[in-house]
Amino acid sequence: DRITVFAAASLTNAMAEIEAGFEATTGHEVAVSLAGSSALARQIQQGAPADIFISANPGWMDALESDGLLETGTRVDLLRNSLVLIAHGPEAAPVEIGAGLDLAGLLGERRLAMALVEAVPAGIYGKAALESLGLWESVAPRVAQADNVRAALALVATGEAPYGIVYATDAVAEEDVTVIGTFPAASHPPIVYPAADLANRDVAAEAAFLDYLRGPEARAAFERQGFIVVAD
Amino acid sequence: MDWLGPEEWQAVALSLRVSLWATVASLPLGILAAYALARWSFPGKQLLNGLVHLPLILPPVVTGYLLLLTFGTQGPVGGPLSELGIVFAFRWTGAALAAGVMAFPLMVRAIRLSIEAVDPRLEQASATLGASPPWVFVTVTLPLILPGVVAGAILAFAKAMGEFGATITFVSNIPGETRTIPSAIYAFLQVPGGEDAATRLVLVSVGVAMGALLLSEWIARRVAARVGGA
Amino acid sequence: MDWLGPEEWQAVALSLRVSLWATVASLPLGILAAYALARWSFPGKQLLNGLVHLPLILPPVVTGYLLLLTFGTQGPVGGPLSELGIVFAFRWTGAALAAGVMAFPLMVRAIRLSIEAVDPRLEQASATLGASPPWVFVTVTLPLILPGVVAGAILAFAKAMGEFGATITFVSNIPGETRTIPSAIYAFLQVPGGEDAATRLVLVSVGVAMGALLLSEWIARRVAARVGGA
Amino acid sequence: MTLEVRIRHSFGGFTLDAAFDAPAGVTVLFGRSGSGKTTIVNAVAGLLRPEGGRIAVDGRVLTDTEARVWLPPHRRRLGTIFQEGRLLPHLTVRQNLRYGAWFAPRDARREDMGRIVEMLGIGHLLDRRPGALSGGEKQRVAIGRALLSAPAAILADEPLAALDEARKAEILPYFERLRDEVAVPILYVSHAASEVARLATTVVALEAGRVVAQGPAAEVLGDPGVTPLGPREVGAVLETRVVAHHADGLTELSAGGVQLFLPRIARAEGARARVRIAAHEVLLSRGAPAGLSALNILPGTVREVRPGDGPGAIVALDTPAGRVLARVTRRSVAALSLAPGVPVHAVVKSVSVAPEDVGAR
Amino acid sequence: MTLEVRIRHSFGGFTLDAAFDAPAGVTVLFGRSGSGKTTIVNAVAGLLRPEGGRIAVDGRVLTDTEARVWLPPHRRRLGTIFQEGRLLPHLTVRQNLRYGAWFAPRDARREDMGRIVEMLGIGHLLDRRPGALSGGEKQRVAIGRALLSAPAAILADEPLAALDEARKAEILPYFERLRDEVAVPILYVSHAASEVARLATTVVALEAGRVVAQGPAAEVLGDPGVTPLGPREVGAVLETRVVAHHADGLTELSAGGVQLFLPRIARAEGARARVRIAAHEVLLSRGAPAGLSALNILPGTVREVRPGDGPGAIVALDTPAGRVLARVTRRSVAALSLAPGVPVHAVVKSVSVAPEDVGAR
Ligand SMILES: Nc1ncnc2c1ncn2[C@@H]1O[C@H](COP(=O)(O)OP(=O)(O)OP(=O)(O)O)[C@@H](O)[C@H]1O
Ligand SMILES: Nc1ncnc2c1ncn2[C@@H]1O[C@H](COP(=O)(O)OP(=O)(O)OP(=O)(O)O)[C@@H](O)[C@H]1O
Ligand SMILES: [Mg+2]
Ligand SMILES: [Mg+2]
Repeated sequence: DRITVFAAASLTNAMAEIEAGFEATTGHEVAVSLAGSSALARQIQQGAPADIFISANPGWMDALESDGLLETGTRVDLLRNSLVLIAHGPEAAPVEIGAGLDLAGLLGERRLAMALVEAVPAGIYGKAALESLGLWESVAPRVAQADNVRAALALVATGEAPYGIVYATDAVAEEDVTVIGTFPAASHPPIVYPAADLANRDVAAEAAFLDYLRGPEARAAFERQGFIVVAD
Repeated sequence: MDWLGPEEWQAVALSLRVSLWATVASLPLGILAAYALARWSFPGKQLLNGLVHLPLILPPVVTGYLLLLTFGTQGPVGGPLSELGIVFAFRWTGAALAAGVMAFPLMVRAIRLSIEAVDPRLEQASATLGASPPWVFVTVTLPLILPGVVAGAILAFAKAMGEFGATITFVSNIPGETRTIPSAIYAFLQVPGGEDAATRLVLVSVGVAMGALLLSEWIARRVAARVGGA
Repeated sequence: MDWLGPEEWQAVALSLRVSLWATVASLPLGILAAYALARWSFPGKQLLNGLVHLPLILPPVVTGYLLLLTFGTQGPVGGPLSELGIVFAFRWTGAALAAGVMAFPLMVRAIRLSIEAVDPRLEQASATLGASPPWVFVTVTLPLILPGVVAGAILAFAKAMGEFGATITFVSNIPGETRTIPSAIYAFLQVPGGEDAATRLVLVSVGVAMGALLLSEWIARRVAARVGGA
Repeated sequence: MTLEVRIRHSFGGFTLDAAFDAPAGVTVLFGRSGSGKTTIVNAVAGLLRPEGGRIAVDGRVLTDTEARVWLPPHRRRLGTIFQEGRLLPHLTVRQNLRYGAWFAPRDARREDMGRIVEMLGIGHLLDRRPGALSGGEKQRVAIGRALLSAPAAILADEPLAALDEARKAEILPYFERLRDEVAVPILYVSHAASEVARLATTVVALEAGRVVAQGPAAEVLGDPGVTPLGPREVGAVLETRVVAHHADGLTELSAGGVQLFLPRIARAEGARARVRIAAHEVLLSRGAPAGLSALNILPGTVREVRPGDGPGAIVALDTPAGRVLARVTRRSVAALSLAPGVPVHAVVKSVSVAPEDVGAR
Repeated sequence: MTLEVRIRHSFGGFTLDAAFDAPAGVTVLFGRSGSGKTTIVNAVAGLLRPEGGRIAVDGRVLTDTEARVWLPPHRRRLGTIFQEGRLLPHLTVRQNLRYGAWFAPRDARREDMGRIVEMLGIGHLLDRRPGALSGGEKQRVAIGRALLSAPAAILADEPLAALDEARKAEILPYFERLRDEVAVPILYVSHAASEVARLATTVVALEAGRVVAQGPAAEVLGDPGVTPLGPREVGAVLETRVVAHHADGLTELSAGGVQLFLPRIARAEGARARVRIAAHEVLLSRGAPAGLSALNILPGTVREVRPGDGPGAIVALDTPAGRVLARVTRRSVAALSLAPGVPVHAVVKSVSVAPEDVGAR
């Protein structure tokens, strides 16, 4: 069988490994379409021939679920991520992230790079975290919102913005930034990547793939990219 | 060459196919639209003009979304067409459609400017020699606007090679089917460490487009030399 | 009007400002580049030609990233400029730069086509009457290519109104500073149920661009009528 | 076959209101710069939709504003030669010449390309493009193109103005042949008196958009009161017959029994030839002159003396050869006591009958 | 001031290799269509870079391929009238006329716009654009534009070809005035004999890219062996003085003591006038003719008889008025036994000296 997986673009590397492993072990073919969760979800609403959807946030999965586009009972929370504060340069000093952090003071006239705070998951989570820590009011005017978390990272990496808020997974491989703190998990809603089987088709490979995602090979692949795999 | 993986080569081949088809298939329509806008007056002309420019004005995501709504299998156009076996959604044909739509305004403008520069007295002379309007077009107008047509086609091709927003929104990013070079670049840029692969693809893309550009310049020069003398 | 919130109005006003500046500021350079490509021959001409077309070929995100690397405050161009107080990063000027760069190939092509259509014998006649090359350009070439310049400007303006990828990558999305209509639309489309707000902005954007388009058509017709007779 | 033209049209300050018939043969339309000649040609060719009027060829209506008939240019089949050439720049000379033939009806009478190329002296240009031709070369190709398009009528807007005299003299006979061999009307715009005299079957004089004189060429040109091209260009036309070609290069003609000598003309013995004698080249003598280098002396009687505005007068004579006009000074009119009924001799140097002024008939 | 021209250039099959000097006054360049006239004008104007050669005005080098000198067109200040008008389509006629003045040096001698507009009869066109002009109107504006640009020399490429005779006759005097009043050389391309005779100070005849005859107009035109425009266009030029204007509209001239009558010419009594007498309009008579309408009879002696290729011959006479050429048939040469030394009378009708053939001097 051949199945099509719609996956959030932030999973690109992990999905490449998983795709190869799954094809080798099961003999099924997999095509992975990588794009923003919103684009993928809209395409599914418009009848895209996707079998599995892995979203970078629960919101779009909720929307599909309420449209009845999910195979009931197949939705799982697959991955978790954490939010970190990053600074430009390889050797920035760590800070204590909490209500007492003078983030506005650190920024001065400069900018804090985030993903879109109303629209893109990393931005929404980041705003929530800053709000819960009581920091949002003071830094809001200094926030530069990128269209996705990778663009926010690039702003810090180039030094255009001295600080930024990104996923822990994004910060790992970038030499020009340093993680100077991790936001407490309680400061924002849980960052969850849900996965589900879509209701349009029913082939054996779908279930096999969902199983494989939660298997040890996939776990290793996800962890190599810095994700936290949600235990059943 | 082994500095590009097989999936990447697939993206390159697909981009070429999509861009060529987008260009070639929209050319007749582009010439027609340009001619109509340059020479005819009819009710709704400004509407057509606006429609042609729409993809330029709208953010590509919006164009892609509108294409999805219209040409998707559930859409008012895509639905009936899919009954006839013509499917755009999530196929390379859809990528070509998106690229063609996005490139259309550029193509039409270039051709239209050329048409407006043709001396109508030459077309009149041809008519007095017995050429009916279609023949005048084929034997006089078209050869004289060839540089503009080539320019329009190359602009469209270059635009199609770089088109991303509308394509990924409309037909997603499926390897071998709709993952063009820009979509592949996008995916690489979304994860840590993807920059090298992205850079390689950018270079291929730029190389192809520059080759096409040089070719078009050469064609245009040949045509100009023919018209100019000797 | 109350169907758009204050933030949305802000985005509309900003988009207008950015697009107008992008168009107006790149026009002289666009005319120069078009003239050089159409009329001069110099070493590196095809390189310039390729460079001009680059923003068309590259995915906008890549262009935006390259702008960030070059014109960012840390960049090789942006750095020295920021010493002089000229800052693009996170400023509306940067949005205008991005839009201008993205629109540049369209503008140059349109103008270049017009220049190629000018009969050089008229320029020669003007030279024999004592006009030096700059004067020939101002008094003969420029008036004759006006329709092409108008077309190029309107294409650039429309493109600038719709430009998104390079802009947001380069100068991100800061309300009141760099949040143009397309950025706002993109943000609305990222969340479920944001379509209505996006639609309103799309309508505003289309309205503005169509107005500009009609205006340009009217100007071009006036110019054509003047050259044609009466 | 007749071309009927009735046109009303106005541009800003200029109003054209002209009606004339162009029968088979050449109708020469002349008038000063800006008098509306090109406007008429455009309207006939279908390139201008006149505000009012009717244009028909042999009953086939091309334009009729009242009946709302308007035939598009390509269905009119009028071979048009434009004042400014209008060659197709992307085609070679050969392709330009063949262009019209592509669209000609299968059964149309075709000219031989080789012959026309030779006549126009454009054989060495066939592979060039118009950009590499001189002004006169362009116009010659334009003439060839129209002739080769198997037209139902020919419209020629000052086709020879850009050509030198020698080339003109070579091309004029072809228009003559066209006039004589083919029954198509030719509407020919010109302001050269020699072309008018030589080609015109019918003459239409235009002034500021209005027809001021029209009629058969011999009639209009032989009337001393009509001086549409100015008094210098008046001249009568004699109908003659070729008698013999002499060894010294002269051709002997007979006009109503009177012997005339001309430099050799290319016409068979016995053929008819029309000879124009410009009034300003005729000398009058009371007695029969002797010892003069002029070979042609026509005895006659003064019919009319018409003084002009200046120092000149036009004297119309009746001679056995036909009506002859002479332009002399009023001083000579007095000196020779010229008045109706006075016998007089018209002296014409053979060579003063210009080669262009000899037409086949 | 002299314009020195030496050009070598070739296009595919055509090779131009011409050298001549154009002194102050009008140098008429003539030759058949395609002989290279426009190519020369373009090279002088700086619009064509010849492969080899040197062009200079009064010592100021415009082009010198050996010294690698090449002045761009706008620094040459040569008022150029093109064969095809080349009006700027986006400017009105008025703006086209003023165009050159914008760039003229402050101290340049300026023509009066009103006068030139009136002379060219384009007053009613000033607010139009070139698209709305007839062919001849365009050319008149182009002439005006060049004249108004305060040029250091004038290049005119068949400027009058598109004009009717009456208009030509109006404009020619202006070129004459230019020639006589201003010391700028005028290079004038033409194939009309009357223009050549009337305007030319110097004549340069071109054939297939090569100069076949050049020299002062009177000399070249009075030499029976040089027939650059064909034998029909031969004619001698006499230097005369205006004696009186008579009441009947005739002007009496004296040429070396011989009385000549012409229709009134616009020149003061006592002024000098150059009169061209076309050879084909001269009749020869052995005896002194009487009772003829011709007013001008010049006694003389045959100097030379030059038979042509055809039935004609050119007879050169020495008369007290100067050299006169007559074109007669060989039959007449025999009949009148014309040979060097034979006394003979040249008969010239006053009116046969065409108004264009009278030039101021
Ligand atoms: N498009 C136009 N708009 C306004 N006036 C025009 C237009 N075209 C021609 N005219 C005017 O109409 C008149 C007749 O023009 P037309 O071209 O018919 O003259 P013509 O007799 O052919 O002259 P020529 O011998 O100079 O070619 C002229 O006075 C000209 O200025
Ligand atoms: N660009 C060119 N390429 C090739 N041949 C050319 C080019 N321009 C002119 N010629 C040739 O050079 C010759 C001279 O042309 P030119 O225009 O100087 O002639 P001209 O004497 O002005 O003729 P006309 O009286 O017809 O205007 C012609 O035989 C023409 O065909
Ligand atoms: Mg005309
Ligand atoms: Mg020429």
